[in-house]
Amino acid sequence: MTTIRMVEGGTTMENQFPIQQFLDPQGNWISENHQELLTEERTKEFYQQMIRIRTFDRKAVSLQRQGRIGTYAAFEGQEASQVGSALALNKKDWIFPTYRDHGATMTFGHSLRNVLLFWNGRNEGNIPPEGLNIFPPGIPIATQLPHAVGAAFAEKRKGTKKAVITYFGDGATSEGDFHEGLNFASVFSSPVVFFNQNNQYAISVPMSKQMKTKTIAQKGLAYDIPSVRIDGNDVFSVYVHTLEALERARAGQGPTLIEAVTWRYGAHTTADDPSKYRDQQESTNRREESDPLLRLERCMKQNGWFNEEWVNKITNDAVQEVEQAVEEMEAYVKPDPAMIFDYVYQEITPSLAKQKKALLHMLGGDEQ
Amino acid sequence: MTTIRMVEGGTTMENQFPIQQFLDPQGNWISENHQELLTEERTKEFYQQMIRIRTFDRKAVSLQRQGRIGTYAAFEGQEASQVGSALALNKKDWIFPTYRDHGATMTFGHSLRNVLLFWNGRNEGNIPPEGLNIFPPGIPIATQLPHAVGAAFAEKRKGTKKAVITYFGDGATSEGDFHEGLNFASVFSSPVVFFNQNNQYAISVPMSKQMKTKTIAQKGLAYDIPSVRIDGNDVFSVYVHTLEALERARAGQGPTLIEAVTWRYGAHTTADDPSKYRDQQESTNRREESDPLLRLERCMKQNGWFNEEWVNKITNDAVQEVEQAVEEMEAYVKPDPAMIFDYVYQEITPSLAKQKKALLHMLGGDEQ
Amino acid sequence: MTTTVKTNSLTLVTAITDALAVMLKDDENVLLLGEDIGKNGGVFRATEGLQAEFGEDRVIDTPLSEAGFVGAAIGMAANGLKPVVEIQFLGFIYPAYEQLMTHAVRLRSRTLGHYSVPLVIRAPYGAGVRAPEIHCDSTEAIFTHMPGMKVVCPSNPYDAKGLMIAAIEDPDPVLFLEPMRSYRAVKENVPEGKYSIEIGKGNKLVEGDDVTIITWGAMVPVVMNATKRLRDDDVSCDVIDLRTLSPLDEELIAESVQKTGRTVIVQEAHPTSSVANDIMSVINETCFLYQKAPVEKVSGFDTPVPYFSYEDFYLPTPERVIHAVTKVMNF
Amino acid sequence: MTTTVKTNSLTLVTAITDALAVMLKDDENVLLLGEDIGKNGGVFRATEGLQAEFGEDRVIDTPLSEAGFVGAAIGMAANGLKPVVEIQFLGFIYPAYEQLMTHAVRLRSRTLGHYSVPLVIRAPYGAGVRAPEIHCDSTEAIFTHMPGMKVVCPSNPYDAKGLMIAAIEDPDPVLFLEPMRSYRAVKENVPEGKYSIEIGKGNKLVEGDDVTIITWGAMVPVVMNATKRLRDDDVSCDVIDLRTLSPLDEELIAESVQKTGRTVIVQEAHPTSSVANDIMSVINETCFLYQKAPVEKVSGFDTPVPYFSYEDFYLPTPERVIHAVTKVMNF
Ligand SMILES: Cc1ncc(C[n+]2csc(CCOP(=O)(O)OP(=O)(O)O)c2C)c(N)n1
Ligand SMILES: Cc1ncc(C[n+]2csc(CCOP(=O)(O)OP(=O)(O)O)c2C)c(N)n1
Ligand SMILES: [Mg+2]
Ligand SMILES: [Mg+2]
Repeated sequence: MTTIRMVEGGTTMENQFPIQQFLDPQGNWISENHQELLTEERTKEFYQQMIRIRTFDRKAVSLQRQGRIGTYAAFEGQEASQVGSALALNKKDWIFPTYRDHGATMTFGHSLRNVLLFWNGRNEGNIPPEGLNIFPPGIPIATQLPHAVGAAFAEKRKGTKKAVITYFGDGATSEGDFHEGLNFASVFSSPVVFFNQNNQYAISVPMSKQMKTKTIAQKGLAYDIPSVRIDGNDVFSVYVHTLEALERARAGQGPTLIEAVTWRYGAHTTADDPSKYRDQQESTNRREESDPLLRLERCMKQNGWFNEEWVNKITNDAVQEVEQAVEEMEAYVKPDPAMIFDYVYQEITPSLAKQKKALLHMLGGDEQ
Repeated sequence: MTTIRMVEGGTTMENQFPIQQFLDPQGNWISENHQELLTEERTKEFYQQMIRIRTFDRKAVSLQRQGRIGTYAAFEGQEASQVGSALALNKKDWIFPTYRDHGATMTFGHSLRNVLLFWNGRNEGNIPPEGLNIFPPGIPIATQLPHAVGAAFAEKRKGTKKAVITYFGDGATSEGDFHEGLNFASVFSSPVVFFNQNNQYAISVPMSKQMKTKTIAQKGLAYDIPSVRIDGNDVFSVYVHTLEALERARAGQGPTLIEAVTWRYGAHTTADDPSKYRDQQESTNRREESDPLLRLERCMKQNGWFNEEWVNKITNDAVQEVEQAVEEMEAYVKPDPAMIFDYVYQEITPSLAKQKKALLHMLGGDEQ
Repeated sequence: MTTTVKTNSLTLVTAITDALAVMLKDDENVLLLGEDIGKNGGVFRATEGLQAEFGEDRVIDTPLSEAGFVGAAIGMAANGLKPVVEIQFLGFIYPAYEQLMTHAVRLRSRTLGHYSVPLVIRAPYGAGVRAPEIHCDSTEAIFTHMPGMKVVCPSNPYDAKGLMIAAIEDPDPVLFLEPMRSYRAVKENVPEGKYSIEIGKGNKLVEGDDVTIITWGAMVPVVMNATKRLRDDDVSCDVIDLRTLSPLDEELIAESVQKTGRTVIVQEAHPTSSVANDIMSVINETCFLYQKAPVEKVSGFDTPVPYFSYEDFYLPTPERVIHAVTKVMNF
Repeated sequence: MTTTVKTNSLTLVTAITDALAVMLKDDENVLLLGEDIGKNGGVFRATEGLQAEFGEDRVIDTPLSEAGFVGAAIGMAANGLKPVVEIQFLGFIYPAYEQLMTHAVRLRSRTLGHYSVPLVIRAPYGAGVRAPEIHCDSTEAIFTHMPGMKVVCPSNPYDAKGLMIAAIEDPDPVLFLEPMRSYRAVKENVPEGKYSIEIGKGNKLVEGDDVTIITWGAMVPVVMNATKRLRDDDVSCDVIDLRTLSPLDEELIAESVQKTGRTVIVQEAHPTSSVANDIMSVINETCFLYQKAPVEKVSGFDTPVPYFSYEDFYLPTPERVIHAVTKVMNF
């Protein structure tokens, strides 16, 4: 029987969604667009933020090793994606992050102490600084996407120009909440940016086992959502495309899907052993090849903006800031058992009040 | 800021997925392909099946009006989609239908009596005839898709050439189970055909409120699943494309998504009043324009195959068969309370046995 | 000075429509979301006319995706809106179970009150209307087991309106269960305008001394029927309509059982891990020395709610209630 | 003639791995599905080495979609396979709640046994290991409220292997709960090869006359610790490890409580609509005239399982158990 043509996405999609890159791994500007962005000031701002969050990230890993915080999810390797996207936001916008996106929330203005408190099993850490709209990290995969869509829906309804960004990984695209969130946003043209960090692994599961497609950007086609695939280790590409997506949102043009192709150099979390499922040599190679910080260093050197002292200074500043946050985290008031009862409802129920009383009495009884 | 090109599906998709039609509404063959299929025998076979299931469908509606069965979901208008796809199956294949696809299951060989029993609140109606793999109708929308994918996965693993077809509507595409089912099937290249009947409404919700896209076929692009949009009222197009999708499945080429564009002429169910949300005049017009049975009549007339007596005969045969099924359904043994306890587990649990005993005692006590 | 309140004769379902209209007028942040609630006015007509009156941006037809629109409603609620979401039937809420369990009920405690979720989920539920399978579930208990959720269920038009208004004004998520079987069972005069019934408070329907009967929702008329017949046998029943399933009105339960010493609980749900067992736990804790007989449960069974030709076997009947009362009386 | 059975010294988690290996060998239709269970061997190493031994088509990494792969597993089970699905943590099962509630547990009754779902869902669960939020839920009761589901929970390596083999051989869906906290707590000698422990039967751990303590899973060591200390005060406890939460071993419970007349139930879950209340219901029905004191519950609270810096406040402790036993003794 002669074959009826069936339109197939397949191989053509990688060409339909070429990886958008401005700055190549050697630090050369390779695009005709936005040359104007490549200034010493902006480059240094990007670099300083990346140094800052990487300093935090590495410190957190060592705190976990010392048992000073709990299981921790490091983002090392994804700094360009998180810094570039977060710096594109307005202060009044909303962020809906996952457990791996505190690089973005800290860049946006989250309290380092609170981020550490969160990783130390303190929900106090979920409270954002005054005036910043930062949702607590989504732990169940992809569940934050519908929340972001709803918050965006609300902003549109209120007639504000606030936009929403939500972060999620490659694995998250397999969940129903990804699909339902994107469909809802496209139907109601909600001002939201779906920022996917495709680090190519969901814990041990490589992208090839997660989906048949070679790109995540193409999934936007199912919703008529404009999509773009970018180099997630090129902070300029991340910044520009996020800015544009945010502008589309503010202009009432609805949602955008950004696939930022990146890589995590380390383990999924401090509880994970990547050598079980991948050759960490690859991470080492990728680091030399396309580390987002190295790339900026090369760029700065080529443009004569690189300055050893300045680098040392911002590095020391970052270390100071992080150390300060660690001290504050560790000096933080110790957990009060009453707290687990006092925020279940705005007003405690009679039976909860009884349970609280009984526990406090027990603890009093046992401790004094 | 100059705009970065973002690949957008949008308007281009209707052109990428043109509606495949062989037989136009006037009954003219308009394709170069598969002319050989247009024989008197096959045309009459299609027509007879459609008469048969339409006869059943109308009878069921009137049975509901008379209170002889419960709420009923009519498929009138979708006969070509259900007959064309079901006739493409092998007898050993699997069907995973919804509540509106008994036109397909009856064509495949389901017992008319059992279908009526189902609509009369008897789970006995879910038992398929010996040797046929017919799953009970999926009531929660889209939940049957993962089941179909799993059954297909199992056939592949057993190394059989059996394929699976699952039916679902336009509204079903909004559910997470649609997304997760298609992704799973594409990753494992499962031998399943996703047969979508896009009748353009989910109860009262038109396609335009269900999704931003103008086609459902394009949703296959998110999974690299070959997809095609066809005229769901052209039984030849339905038959040919389903056959091909099934061949792809048997040949190890994995899943296919078929969007059959159609229309239900009546209410969503006998509990629904379509005049609340759409002008039924449109249904009347569409009926004259593109009723799948009319189309075949026109085709048969043009080819000189139309024969009044034959039509009367097959119509009477259908009426007889349906009446017979109604009698059997109404003569069916009355509900036995023990049944609600005896099939919860293969072996009843002690506490369930107690509950059963208590009820039977009560009923005995009250009735005798 | 006396004020006369106008009333309208309403059924349980039209009382809900009335409550929704009152709140849509009262607070511009209230909006309704769900499948077929717009032009169609809902499959049970609970939102009849509301889109026409308040507009498409207040009464919104959503795509067919319970997890998606419940999740979106959580984001809306956290961002200043007050969404009232209709789930077409309780049996179709399960896809949204995660959004409710991990987010709606936890956001307040996760952020120590910085964010909260003033969300109402409406769901018709229960058997007895010859509906297809899954449409008839009464799985209240999987929501009462959600810390942070409140679960209410009216049995009559007056309570339906008052509880709905209270639910919409509540700062926390409320699951509002609507007994389908009672939607149009009776009409009653319901006050116009705004009034509310406190969530967490039951209602004593009948005062009696011999036995306490605790029930709610569609089982109330079943119990009232039994109670009348029992009165002829000089058994006097203390009948409680719980109205709220979580948090339970423990005081009302205790006070009644301490008086009667005998209890019959009547519910439609599966007995295992059900609200009936929560009531037993309250009685165990508060009435041990008062009990004259074991608590009797009249309940659905630990079977799926059967197809409708079998549902009458599944549902509690006045006969089963009388049987249970007789049992505790003769213990 | 005597036969000597070889044994291996295993932890609870390695005993599960052993059981899975035994069944993968025993029945070619058994296959494992889940996230990160292949090369990675599972985040708790429960499937360590199994993919290497049995191949990628027996031990399968799925996409990250609980509803999807549980739904697919239902289709596989209905079509002749025996899927054993790992949910990475019980707190991530909620997206699959609908597939379990409306399909896995109902297919048999919907088709009068024509189709059935021999499916095992494995899920690590419970608090006490300083895991992030949602990873620590112990929401057993939302599954015991599912007619058609069986729910088991081992407390030690021997039971873990025997119950897992029984679960895989069971013709109906079984939720197999794995107390994370006990995964590596102890090692014991576990017989090689195939043996099984009957689902639905509890286990008497300690014989005593004064008070019955009923518990399961990770709470067993907490209770054993309290029991030892109580023995010094001459309180003799009858300790039951339920092992199966649905269906309950009502006989074992009744027989013990009829002997002691006093009961303490120890569980980690939220008390409202929990398994503890199901046990109370059994006691109410079978032991009314034997009870010397109200049943005491030592339980988690009706709060979300708190972030790990607070979890020690949430979890039952030996002190709380002793306090409850003292209370029922002095009633
Ligand atoms: C619903 C759900 N299932 C499983 C998990 C366990 N889990 C935590 S992270 C993770 C992988 C997520 O991968 P991806 O979305 O790519 O994000 P990444 O961790 O790579 O940043 C999994 C399976 C979870 N948190 N939620
Ligand atoms: C999960 C779920 N939500 C809601 C419903 C109620 N419902 C029954 S049919 C239907 C519309 C389905 O539309 P579509 O998928 O287009 O199929 P059609 O009825 O048009 O054949 C809805 C919302 C349901 N059955 N399941
Ligand atoms: Mg990833
Ligand atoms: Mg439709």
